[in-house]
Amino acid sequence: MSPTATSTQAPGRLVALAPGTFRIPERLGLPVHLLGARCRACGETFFPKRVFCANCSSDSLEEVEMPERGQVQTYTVVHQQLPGSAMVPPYAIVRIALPNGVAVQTVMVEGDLASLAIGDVVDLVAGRIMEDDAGNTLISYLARKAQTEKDEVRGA
Amino acid sequence: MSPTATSTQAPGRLVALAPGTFRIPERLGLPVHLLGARCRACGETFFPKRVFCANCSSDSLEEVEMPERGQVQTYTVVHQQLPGSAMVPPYAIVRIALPNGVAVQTVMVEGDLASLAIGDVVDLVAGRIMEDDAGNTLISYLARKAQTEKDEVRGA
Amino acid sequence: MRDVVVLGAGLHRFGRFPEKSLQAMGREAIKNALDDAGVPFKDIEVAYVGRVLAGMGAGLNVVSELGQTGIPVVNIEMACGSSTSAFREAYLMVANGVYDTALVVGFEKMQRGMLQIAEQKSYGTVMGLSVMPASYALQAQRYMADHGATPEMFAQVSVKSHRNGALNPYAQYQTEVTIEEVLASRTIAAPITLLQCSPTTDGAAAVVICAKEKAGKYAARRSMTVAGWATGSGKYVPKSHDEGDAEVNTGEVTRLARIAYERAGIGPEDVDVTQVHDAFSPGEIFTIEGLGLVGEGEGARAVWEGRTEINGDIPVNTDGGLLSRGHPIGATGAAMVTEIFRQLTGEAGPRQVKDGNAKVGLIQNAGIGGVNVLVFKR
Amino acid sequence: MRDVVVLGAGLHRFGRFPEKSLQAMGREAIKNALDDAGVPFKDIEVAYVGRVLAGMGAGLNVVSELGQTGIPVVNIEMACGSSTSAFREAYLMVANGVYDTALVVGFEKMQRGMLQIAEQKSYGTVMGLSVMPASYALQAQRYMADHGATPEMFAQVSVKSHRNGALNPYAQYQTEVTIEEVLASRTIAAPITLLQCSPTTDGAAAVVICAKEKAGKYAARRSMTVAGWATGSGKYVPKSHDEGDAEVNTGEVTRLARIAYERAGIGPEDVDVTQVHDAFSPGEIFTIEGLGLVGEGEGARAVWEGRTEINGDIPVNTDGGLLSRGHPIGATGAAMVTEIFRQLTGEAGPRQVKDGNAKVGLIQNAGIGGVNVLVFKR
Ligand SMILES: [Zn+2]
Ligand SMILES: [Zn+2]
Repeated sequence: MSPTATSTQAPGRLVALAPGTFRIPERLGLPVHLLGARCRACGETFFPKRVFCANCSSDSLEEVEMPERGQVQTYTVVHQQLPGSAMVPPYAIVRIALPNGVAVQTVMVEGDLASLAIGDVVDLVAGRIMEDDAGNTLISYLARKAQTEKDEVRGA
Repeated sequence: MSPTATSTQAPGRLVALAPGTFRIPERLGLPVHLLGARCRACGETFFPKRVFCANCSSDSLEEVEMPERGQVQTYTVVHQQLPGSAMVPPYAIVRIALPNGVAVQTVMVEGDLASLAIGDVVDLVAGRIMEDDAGNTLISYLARKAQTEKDEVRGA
Repeated sequence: MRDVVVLGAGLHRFGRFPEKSLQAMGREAIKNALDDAGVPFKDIEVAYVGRVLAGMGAGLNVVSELGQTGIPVVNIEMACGSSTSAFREAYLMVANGVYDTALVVGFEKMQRGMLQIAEQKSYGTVMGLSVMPASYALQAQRYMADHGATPEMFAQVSVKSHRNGALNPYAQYQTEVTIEEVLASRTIAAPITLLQCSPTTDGAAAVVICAKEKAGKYAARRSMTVAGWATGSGKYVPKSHDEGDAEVNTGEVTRLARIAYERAGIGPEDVDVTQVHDAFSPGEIFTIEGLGLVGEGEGARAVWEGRTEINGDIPVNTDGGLLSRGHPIGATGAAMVTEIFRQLTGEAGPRQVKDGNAKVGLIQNAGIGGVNVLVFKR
Repeated sequence: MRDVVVLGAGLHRFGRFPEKSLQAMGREAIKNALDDAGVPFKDIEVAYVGRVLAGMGAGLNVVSELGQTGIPVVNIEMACGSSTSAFREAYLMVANGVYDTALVVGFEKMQRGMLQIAEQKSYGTVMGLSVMPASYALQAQRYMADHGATPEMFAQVSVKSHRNGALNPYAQYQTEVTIEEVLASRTIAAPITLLQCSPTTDGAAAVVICAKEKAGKYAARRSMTVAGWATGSGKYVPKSHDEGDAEVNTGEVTRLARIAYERAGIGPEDVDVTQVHDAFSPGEIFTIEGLGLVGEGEGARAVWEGRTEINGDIPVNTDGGLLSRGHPIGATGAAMVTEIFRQLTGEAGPRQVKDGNAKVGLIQNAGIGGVNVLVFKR
């Protein structure tokens, strides 16, 4: 089972599972703009951030926000429990091509795995992953199919 | 505290901690002849056994018994508890030169560490190390100062 | 650089040997390789050892089983590509005259269960992303969409692999499987099922190499020459045209294969037999494309049509590959060299390709950290 | 073989950095070395990485922080001697024309507590024999009996080491200690007390090397040339005249030092500054004898008389050595090269030996699996 992005049970403070990868939204389900880096020397953009540019090794990079919407480049449905993982199979891993050329890999929020397809438009939204020992809610960015009639994520 | 070689509390079967290094004696405290290997090609002797000769790489080796008596080549008194070890500091590690040229490193049986000296004549005797889960007594070869008046080991 | 020849190779059977020490397994492989080469251990001037999970100093612990001659023992690690890395380093040293005769060893005792690529508590683990076959599966899904391939075609890689393994007395799996069995086995990461994943394996492999100009004294029955090599890690492609991770990155394979072909003075059409890194079934399909043995998008169909079978025109993983011979990560690359040696010397028995007339052999072996390509000629 | 020069070197401070990643530490050391050398990362053609405890593919994980140029990243392991092994491999490749410019990196994050050399449940552990300083202690006890040395002389190694560390802003310990403090610290294995044991350390070190004929374009301010090398493992001495284990085996050091001196065309009397493997205090005493810097049995007295001090005639471990600079096992060797570079280029500041006129530097670095000796000339 994939995690949900709309769970009301978020008892503790929202804390990023991977600190610094995005700004913490007010509540679960909201879109997240991933925080990457853009090389001032060659213009390449990276996520996650880098200290030196992968392309030209410059250390002059600035923080940039990634678009929150992209397209599914490819996906797979995982049926094997990874020891230590908060994800319970079956769940889908997707690779999302963002309009700025960056590819992001993450997990789909709970939904119909069967209808998932290459080319689907998806949004990156904040979802609950697990609680930490201090009672905080650890969150990360998850992929959710964009709503065609009404984009609830944007309308929220 | 070093282990004792004369403990009466040996409830289970005697089993070698390092199987094959010596023949199990009838009881603790008896001398043990370590089982090494002699190269038929070049005559070198090894303990522990080898499949190929360290000196000439021949694979024609025969089992040979080591002398049970040797001399302390050097020693050190350990004051640090090694995690996972059955030895409780302080205990002495000794390197013993056997008359056949082989050097053996082991622990002294309980005794006066202060009087230990390079050149001391020592016997290799069976001593209790620990019990295993099946209740067997795991034993190994330990060094014990040879008795000058009456060699109790030999006289036993 | 001098010509360097492989004089002999040897294996310890791949499989599960919980009761056997690394020393015992490595000793047997080295002894087999030395005997196969007719080279006494005392003539070995250096050992390069591929191993991953064994502790500090594992190389010397194993190599010194054969004797304590004082030689350097260099431990090399590149995950699943460790012992082709060790082979390459040894080769370059001998080619450049630093040593005349070298031993290459690979060994591993694996933990049971699926290979973990990330640490517990890492982001990738908690998020369920670090599932080993997932990167292959992601590429396979896209490949199916782009090239009209089917899950059956991926499954066929494993069917062919097991058929070859059944002919290899050193393989972990020596039993054939049907395509139905492969497809019906538990799905790990779609379209990859359990029987399309390499098993956890214990094993050891060893290879003896020598400067060709110094090899005469061993009256070697036969040998093969190292003809080309290339190695590298993932190269950044501007504008984030990400080709996937190094483990299955056909972009890297293509780049490095070109270098290796050029050094060997051949092209992909000259290759008679190939060993590729099929840790998961898509590996064979992607890699034969990356190596240029078939065109882009033609790999799955080539497997399906039997072209990579022992009797096909581009035989691949004739010994069962990682999927059936097994994948003790530090030993895999040296086992690949061993099989190419058997094939190019006409000693592959029931697995022999091209009626014993194979002249060029190719190896691709990948690991976290890079890809190795090696070319051999009879 | 072509001449090979060291163009630059850099460190991440040695110490305990539980909050800092290997990537961050390695990145800083590499950046410092590249800047010191005036070589851009894109010119690096290969990286050789010494690391022991980090997981699979750690070398690439660290090196690719600087950029993804597709270079091979070769992970080398020889326990405490890993990054001199990495240096030697890189050197031989450049000397033989395989690459022109190479990066050598060493890094480690250590577990806290005494370094464990054997696995739990191993015979050596259960029997209490695998106590790391025990092998040094056994030799030290015998040495005291044979040569009339005293525990104070061993303690003096640590006093001198801490004095040098106090002059090194990259050292883990930058505070002097008195001989009374060293002797009064807890005994680990007599005569070795706690302050005579190298600490557990996190750290990283990097070195940039280049073919001398290609180095002109970097307009290097200065460089040093690799003049000699030797490496090997314990050689069996017939009739079991056991010289002890490789970690402190002066027999091995003597054998290998002779080879390195011969290759460098020098003798021990030509050496101006030396780095030796003082994982425990006896290491310095035994090794300066093994290297021939003093006669057999004269090492302890040489230390006691101050001959190995920075202003002595045979300065040793001018940066504090393993005992005070720290000993992150994979990084130690590359840090030794860094200090020799500072000394031979006259940039060692308050640690500078021989008024900046040092011309020959020597390194001995040992690990489970062997001993490395390297000779450098200005
Ligand atoms: Zn850039
Ligand atoms: Zn022999």
